[in-house]
Amino acid sequence: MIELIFSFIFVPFLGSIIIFLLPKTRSELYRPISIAISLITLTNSIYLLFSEYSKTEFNILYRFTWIKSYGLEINFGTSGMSALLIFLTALLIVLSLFSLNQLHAESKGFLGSFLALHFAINGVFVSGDLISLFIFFEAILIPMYFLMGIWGGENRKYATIKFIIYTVFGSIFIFIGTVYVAVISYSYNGKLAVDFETLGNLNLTLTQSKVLFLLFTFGFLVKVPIFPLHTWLPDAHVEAPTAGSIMLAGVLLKVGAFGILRVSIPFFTEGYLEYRSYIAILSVIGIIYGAVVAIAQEDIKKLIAYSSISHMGFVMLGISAGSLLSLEGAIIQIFNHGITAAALFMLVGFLYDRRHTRKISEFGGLKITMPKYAAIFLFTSFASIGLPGLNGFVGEFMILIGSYETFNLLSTIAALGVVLAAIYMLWAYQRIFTGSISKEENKVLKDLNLRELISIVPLLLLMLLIGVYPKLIESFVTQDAFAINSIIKFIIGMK
Amino acid sequence: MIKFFILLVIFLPLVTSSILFINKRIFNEKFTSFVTLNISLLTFLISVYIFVVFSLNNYEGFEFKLFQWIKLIDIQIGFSLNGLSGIMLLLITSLSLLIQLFSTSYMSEDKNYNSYFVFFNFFVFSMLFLVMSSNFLVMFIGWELVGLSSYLLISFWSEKTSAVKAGNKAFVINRIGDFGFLIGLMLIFNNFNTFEFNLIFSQISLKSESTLTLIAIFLLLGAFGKSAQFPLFSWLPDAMEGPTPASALIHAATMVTAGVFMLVRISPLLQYSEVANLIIISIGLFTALIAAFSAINQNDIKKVLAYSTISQLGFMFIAIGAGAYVAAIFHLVTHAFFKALLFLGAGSVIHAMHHEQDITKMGALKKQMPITATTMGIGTIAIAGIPPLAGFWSKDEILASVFSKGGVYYIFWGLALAAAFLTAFYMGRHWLLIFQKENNFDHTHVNESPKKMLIPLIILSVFSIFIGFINTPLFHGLEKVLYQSLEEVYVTHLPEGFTLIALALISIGIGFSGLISSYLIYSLAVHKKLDFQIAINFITFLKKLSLNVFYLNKIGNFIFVASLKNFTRKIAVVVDGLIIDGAVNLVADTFNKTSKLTSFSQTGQVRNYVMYFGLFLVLLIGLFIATPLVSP
Amino acid sequence: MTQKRRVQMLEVTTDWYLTLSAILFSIGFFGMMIRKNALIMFMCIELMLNAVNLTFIAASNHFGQIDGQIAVFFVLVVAAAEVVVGLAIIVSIFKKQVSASVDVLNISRG
Amino acid sequence: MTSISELIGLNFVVIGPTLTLLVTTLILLFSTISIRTSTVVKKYITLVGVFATLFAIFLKFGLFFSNGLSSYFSEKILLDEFSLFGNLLIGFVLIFTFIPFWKTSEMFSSKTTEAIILILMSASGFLLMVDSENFIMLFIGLEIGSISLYALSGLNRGDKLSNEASLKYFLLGSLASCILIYGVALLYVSLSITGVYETSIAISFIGTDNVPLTTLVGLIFLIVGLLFKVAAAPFQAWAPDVYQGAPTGYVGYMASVAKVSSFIVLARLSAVSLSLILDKFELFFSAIIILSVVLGSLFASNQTDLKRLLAYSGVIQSGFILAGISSGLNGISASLFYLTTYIVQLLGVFFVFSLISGHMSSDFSIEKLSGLFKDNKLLTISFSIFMLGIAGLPLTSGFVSKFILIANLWSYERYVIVVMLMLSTVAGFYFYLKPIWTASIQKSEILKIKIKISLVEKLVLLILSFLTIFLGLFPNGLINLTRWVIENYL
Amino acid sequence: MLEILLFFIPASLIIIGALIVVFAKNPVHNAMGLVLTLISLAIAYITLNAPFVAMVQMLVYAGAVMTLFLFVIMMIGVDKREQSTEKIKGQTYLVSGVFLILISLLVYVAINSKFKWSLWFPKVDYVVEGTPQLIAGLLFTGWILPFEIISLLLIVATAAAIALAYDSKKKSTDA
Repeated sequence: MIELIFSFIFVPFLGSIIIFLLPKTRSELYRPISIAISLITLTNSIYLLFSEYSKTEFNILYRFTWIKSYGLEINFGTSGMSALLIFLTALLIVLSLFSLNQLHAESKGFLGSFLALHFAINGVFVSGDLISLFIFFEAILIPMYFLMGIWGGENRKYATIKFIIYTVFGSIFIFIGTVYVAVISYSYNGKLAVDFETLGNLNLTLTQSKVLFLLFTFGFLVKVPIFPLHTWLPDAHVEAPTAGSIMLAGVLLKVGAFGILRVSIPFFTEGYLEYRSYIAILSVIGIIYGAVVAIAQEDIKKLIAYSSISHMGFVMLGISAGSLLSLEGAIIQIFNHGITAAALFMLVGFLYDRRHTRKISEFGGLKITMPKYAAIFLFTSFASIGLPGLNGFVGEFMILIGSYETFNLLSTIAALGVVLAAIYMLWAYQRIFTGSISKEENKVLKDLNLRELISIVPLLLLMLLIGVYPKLIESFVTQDAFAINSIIKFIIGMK
Repeated sequence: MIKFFILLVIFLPLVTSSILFINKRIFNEKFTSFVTLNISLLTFLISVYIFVVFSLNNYEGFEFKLFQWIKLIDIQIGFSLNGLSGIMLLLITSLSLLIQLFSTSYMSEDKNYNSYFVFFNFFVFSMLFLVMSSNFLVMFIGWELVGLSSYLLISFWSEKTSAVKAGNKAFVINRIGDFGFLIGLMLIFNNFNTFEFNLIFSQISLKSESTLTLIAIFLLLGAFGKSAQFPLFSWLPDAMEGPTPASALIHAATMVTAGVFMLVRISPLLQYSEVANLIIISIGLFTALIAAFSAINQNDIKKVLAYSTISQLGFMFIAIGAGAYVAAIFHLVTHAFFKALLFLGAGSVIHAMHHEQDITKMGALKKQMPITATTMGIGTIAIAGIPPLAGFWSKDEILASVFSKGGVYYIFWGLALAAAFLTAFYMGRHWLLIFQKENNFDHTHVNESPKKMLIPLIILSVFSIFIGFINTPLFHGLEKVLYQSLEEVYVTHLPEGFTLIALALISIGIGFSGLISSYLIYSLAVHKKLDFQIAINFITFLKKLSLNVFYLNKIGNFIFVASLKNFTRKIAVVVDGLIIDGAVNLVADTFNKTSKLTSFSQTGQVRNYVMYFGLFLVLLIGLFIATPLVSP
Repeated sequence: MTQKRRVQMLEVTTDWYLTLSAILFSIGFFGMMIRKNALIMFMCIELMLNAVNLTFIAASNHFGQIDGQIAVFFVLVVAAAEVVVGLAIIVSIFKKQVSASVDVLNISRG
Repeated sequence: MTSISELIGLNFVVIGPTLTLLVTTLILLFSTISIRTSTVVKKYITLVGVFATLFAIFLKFGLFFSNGLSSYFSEKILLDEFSLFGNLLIGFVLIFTFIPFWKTSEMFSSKTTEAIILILMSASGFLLMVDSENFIMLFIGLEIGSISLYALSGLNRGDKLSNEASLKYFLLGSLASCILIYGVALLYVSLSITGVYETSIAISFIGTDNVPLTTLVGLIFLIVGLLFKVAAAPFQAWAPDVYQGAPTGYVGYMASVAKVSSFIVLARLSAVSLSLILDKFELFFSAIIILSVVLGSLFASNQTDLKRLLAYSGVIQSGFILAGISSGLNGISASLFYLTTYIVQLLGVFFVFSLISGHMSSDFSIEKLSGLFKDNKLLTISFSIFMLGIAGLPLTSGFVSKFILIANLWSYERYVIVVMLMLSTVAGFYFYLKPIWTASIQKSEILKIKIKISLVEKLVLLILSFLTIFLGLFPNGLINLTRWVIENYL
Repeated sequence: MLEILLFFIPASLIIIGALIVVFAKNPVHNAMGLVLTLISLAIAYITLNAPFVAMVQMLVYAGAVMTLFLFVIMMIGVDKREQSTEKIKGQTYLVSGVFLILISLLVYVAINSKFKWSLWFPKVDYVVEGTPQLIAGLLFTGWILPFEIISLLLIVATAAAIALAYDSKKKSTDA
């Protein structure tokens, strides 16, 4: 089993090294090789999904003494949630490798750093202690820096620096929190042990857990991002290359929520109970605000970015509500939004490859020239609107139903986001695809080719499958949700 | 066995649409129509079989689960067969069959012929899904799917921006309704911990009325959205941008009645909440009046019908509000038939006039297209409520049951009568302007539509003559069917004996007077002969008012469309750009400015450095000496 | 009596020498800050080193040890070595711009 | 009847490294003055000398393990963990300083001899400084080191910047050593002692409460003199100008060796001399740390010259290291780890610079990096690794050192310091990423000559970047070493 | 009384010399001021029972070092007098402030430590004359290592001076 866990970290890492070592002349080999490598990870992750570890709450499978004299360990483990997210990552990596346009597909650096990104993200999901979590959390930045910096848009420097600084600023709080909790655990058991089992057994005072919760949660919320801390997201999305924004929207935003579920709530529950209502308020503001701002956007990517803010608001609402149903819904929503947002960005990327613009006003009537594309886009938009029978509905429905008992007013307001989502998505669809073709360039656009279809269709199937039969992924998240919820219940009971 | 058949009925249309969707290329129009017609015929037959079986074990409803949807809270995908759903089943399948038959020739020269039927069958599927649902979640899913398919069909001609706009409008307004429905679901789940209708209804008596009222009100919002009641009705007239047969099925017969269906389905819950009933009846009445009044001066052949649909739906809501659930369903059924008839007739007229929809440009068509004229005439009479046609029975039953509630309901009854009168009036106008009124357009090129169109018209007209007899005061067929599903509901019953006769006579009179007055005005133009100057301004004012639907659309547009755009743009630019992001950038800029200022101190003058050296040395020693004072 | 006290008062203690060296040191520092001629700044450094020497000598006298005086030796040698290098630097600079003023040496800054 | 030599404690193994360096220097001197030896021969002489020095250092280890903590030459030379650690670091620095000569010996054959001599001598001086138990001894060692550094920074005589650098460095440096020796004098005058251990003994003898003010001020002067050498704010003013002016090939050596020796001495001071009265100095040190990180970040964030940028980042790093040193023994061990990792990165960065823009060039503007990635991948990657290491990104040694340091500081409850350090880290990402951007992403406007790298230099680059990564992944050994340094004092 | 004179005369001379060094415009005068300071320091050393150090001071400083200084002054040229106006902004005020604080601080420190002495390290009542014998004795036993290392320092100084000032190559490169 442990080999499997390691394979998630090392296969992409070695892969990226291999890519870097390939000869410059054989640039046509880059894409196949990297796809092959990431397919290995994908198969492994599917195997993990079917293994017994995907039905359990988190448990550490491997311990590795890192710094003896300080008693620091590096731990790896997995849980249903991790397995699901690892699968999501692997899938998105493979598909976005398919979807790459020629320019990116023949660039060593791009593919190499893409696989490095895969390595870092997997590391976050399998890490079993705060140190490794932080290390991988930060390591994500390096490949993203190059992906955005080298292959980004015109204004990429500003966006990249902003992204990096924002995230580093957030993670500084995580860092201080890690140090703090490490010192506390030193006072308990004489070593700076911060693995998740030790943390579970620390009995912190109220103030300690409050402070720690705030430190960690702030750091993660920057990544989510929650309402006032979101401004890095639109810039980053707009400037990043397509594959970059696919990973950004599909997985990186989830890392924040993942961290909160994995660290902040289980270990600092008193603090969580203290402050969750504020988080809930912020996330509801985010839901409405993101949708409202999305309506006004002229740039397709920006629009989707703001819609991501709105959808992640649902996730945070579910997390802060903390009921069994809402937690499960939140995790499911994490997965679903990963798929939907990734698909949307992929589609925008296809359009961008053809027209090299993302301005909505540049298009119109595309349904005539590229009907397949239009149909797929409509399908995906309905998935993201949250139409029953598609995946977007499941998570949001569970979250709303589940969070009602905790925050009845807030969840009622949050339901409004469903309406707004319909407004901005359909309006965008109307402006891009319907009506008669106004611009000359749009008359000659080609419809999706086979490669692009291959890279988008699995996502569509997944959307439909999950929408019709959500039990499929529910089984993976139940245990985690149950574990977290039982801790919350226990703490409430103690009070 | 029956379970299998039910599943078959529900999913056959989906199969059809997916077959047609998958191989667009291979199938030509003939094959498409072959597939869709045969499968829908099959569906119809199966549903008839189901209904027969159902009626044989005297309307004993039953339900079954398909599979578990979410394990945690045990939400099942399940379906149920009872009187209500049985009736709807028959209604939907039969109408869809007829209308598809009509469409095969109506849409024949359309280039997206195939995908039209894809959407159409998908709609049928989702509607059946909705009506056969055995719990709220399934109903909600069907509810949304119906909205989706109506969106698809309205914006079918997507090159027309107006069509797409109408589609968006329909979807968004429906979404506003669904928002209410969703909150209703949240309330229901947190009060009952289940979505199953039976479990909920069984424990209703334990809950306080306020809770039930709250739930009912939020569900009502959904019903209003779907059934185009007062605040949320403006999408239906715009929806006429879609193909006419689609309008016939969706925006006349079936989908818009989903709200009524839903309210009747939750009637066990509804009956406990006085407030909800009052809201329903008053909104229904108001809608009925407004819509009827606005229908008078519409010139688009389909818009008139749209408004009349709205007002008829208003009647159904009145019935529900009055607790006459059977009457509501009865009117639903009858209305479905004659409204479908009218729409199809309009369709054939439009087809004959080569997509000319302005009725003032028509007139005296009854020579060119006699069959269409007669069938539409039947429809008109039926909706006007002239015995023995269908409309009379249902409408009369509604009015009677409202009357029988007594008290404040007398007023409602009076207003309802007024609405009935207006109905008869504008329908008469409609028919006359199209077929009767002589004017100087030459319609020589116009000629009768092909058989494929006429057959459905004839069948439907037959239905709209006789369907009324399923539930006369003498023979309560419908009540028997619905008995089991409305078991624990108190249904308002008709008054007995003389009152009933009197009410019947009154309503008949109303119907006749409406038709006659329309005949006087629009055919003989009496008002020209005897001129009453006094009222002329008032009348023009009324005309304007009804033409613009009390300016409700304009106001709505102003508030919800124009101002929403400006508002969002302001938010995006000011709040997001300037305030939030500005704050972030401000920090960065201050840092940069400070660093620039600081770096001036690095003058490169060595004596300066020496001076810093001394200065800080002194300061530090001072600080050090001060340490005991500073730190405790 | 009073005389005695005055004598008592005016007994030369080590503080006096320390004060003297402190003043000398400060003057040297002061000079380094105000003079522009590298050479003279350099002399000021010499002054400061001598202040240090004075302290050492006074201390060794106070404690009756020799170590202080030996320390002076080393300081002295260091001073000499510094003189050598410093003068070499000044000369090599003077070859380029014919002035020993340090104020013109501000190319690298910011 | 013990011989006088035993009485004094004559022992040549203790000063072995210094002697070997001295011998090497003399051989080089004579070989250059008398017979015109080819540069290759010089190179080999140097190399042999350096490795002999390393050998001598290992001999010292042997001596230490036999004798334990001991002082020689009648309390002038000390043999303890700090001195051994310092020796090791200086030996490391020496090795990685002499590699550049492989490339440049042909170009600058006239200068190299002097440079080599100066470097070797300064190394011997700093070795003495690290070893010295007596403050006057320390002063002499410091002077030997600094004087040769003054000359080294002015070695590029054709360049105005270089002259200016040497003069500034000289004037300020000698001022600093004046202050240092004045501090020693005050110490002597107040307690009649000039030794590291004597000080602690005397303080414990008279009690921490009534330590004379003169002593404390003397100690402060002493510390300030050392702080000047490590370029901690507010005594950092010289550093950027000197780094900018000095020949690029030597800046790495100048910076690292001065930092190493001064920090080792500071560490020993706080571990031994000040151990009893460390709390008295807390505010003083805190002020210096905060000034260092704040001023350093502010200055660094709008630099266009990379050598200046590195100087200011050095200021920040000094703040970090000082934070550990000033807070206690565990902090000291953390700081030593930090110091080591930082030295590796610093040497690496300056090696990259010297490879890019010649060995004797003075200023190094950021444009020189533009389009480097196209030109030379290895250089760019290793440069990025070093920079990220200094910035403290995980998977590099910088992160581990920061983490351990912060953890220790937190356990010492110096929260304000921790917050300031962290903020400076955030700012650091801003200005460390800029050169990486220029090197790896920006396209170059001016086309420049292809950079050719010899095998040895490739090897050095690889070793240094490997070390940066390796210490980030498996820091265990080095941390154990640093723990061992402070173990006996706990 | 005598010892007071023996303190004050050299002290005042030292200060005067120092002030000349700082304030005189002509480099030669500065040098002379320095000489004055050094010589009077030597006198002070003698009064502090350090005759040998005084001798060395005379020889090395007033002799060798000052000669070097004068040599360089001659080389640079006396005639160029530096302009006395202060160009750097705010330097004057800060300098004077720093100067005053520094001097008062140091003097305070010097005076302040008196009572500590009287407590812990009272002035010894015997006198140790810093004769060559004594010094040599210490230099060649306890201080042997520094004494040897000093030579290294001198070599460094020489090498540095050569490295900085000796340039035969430069001319060739110029030409």
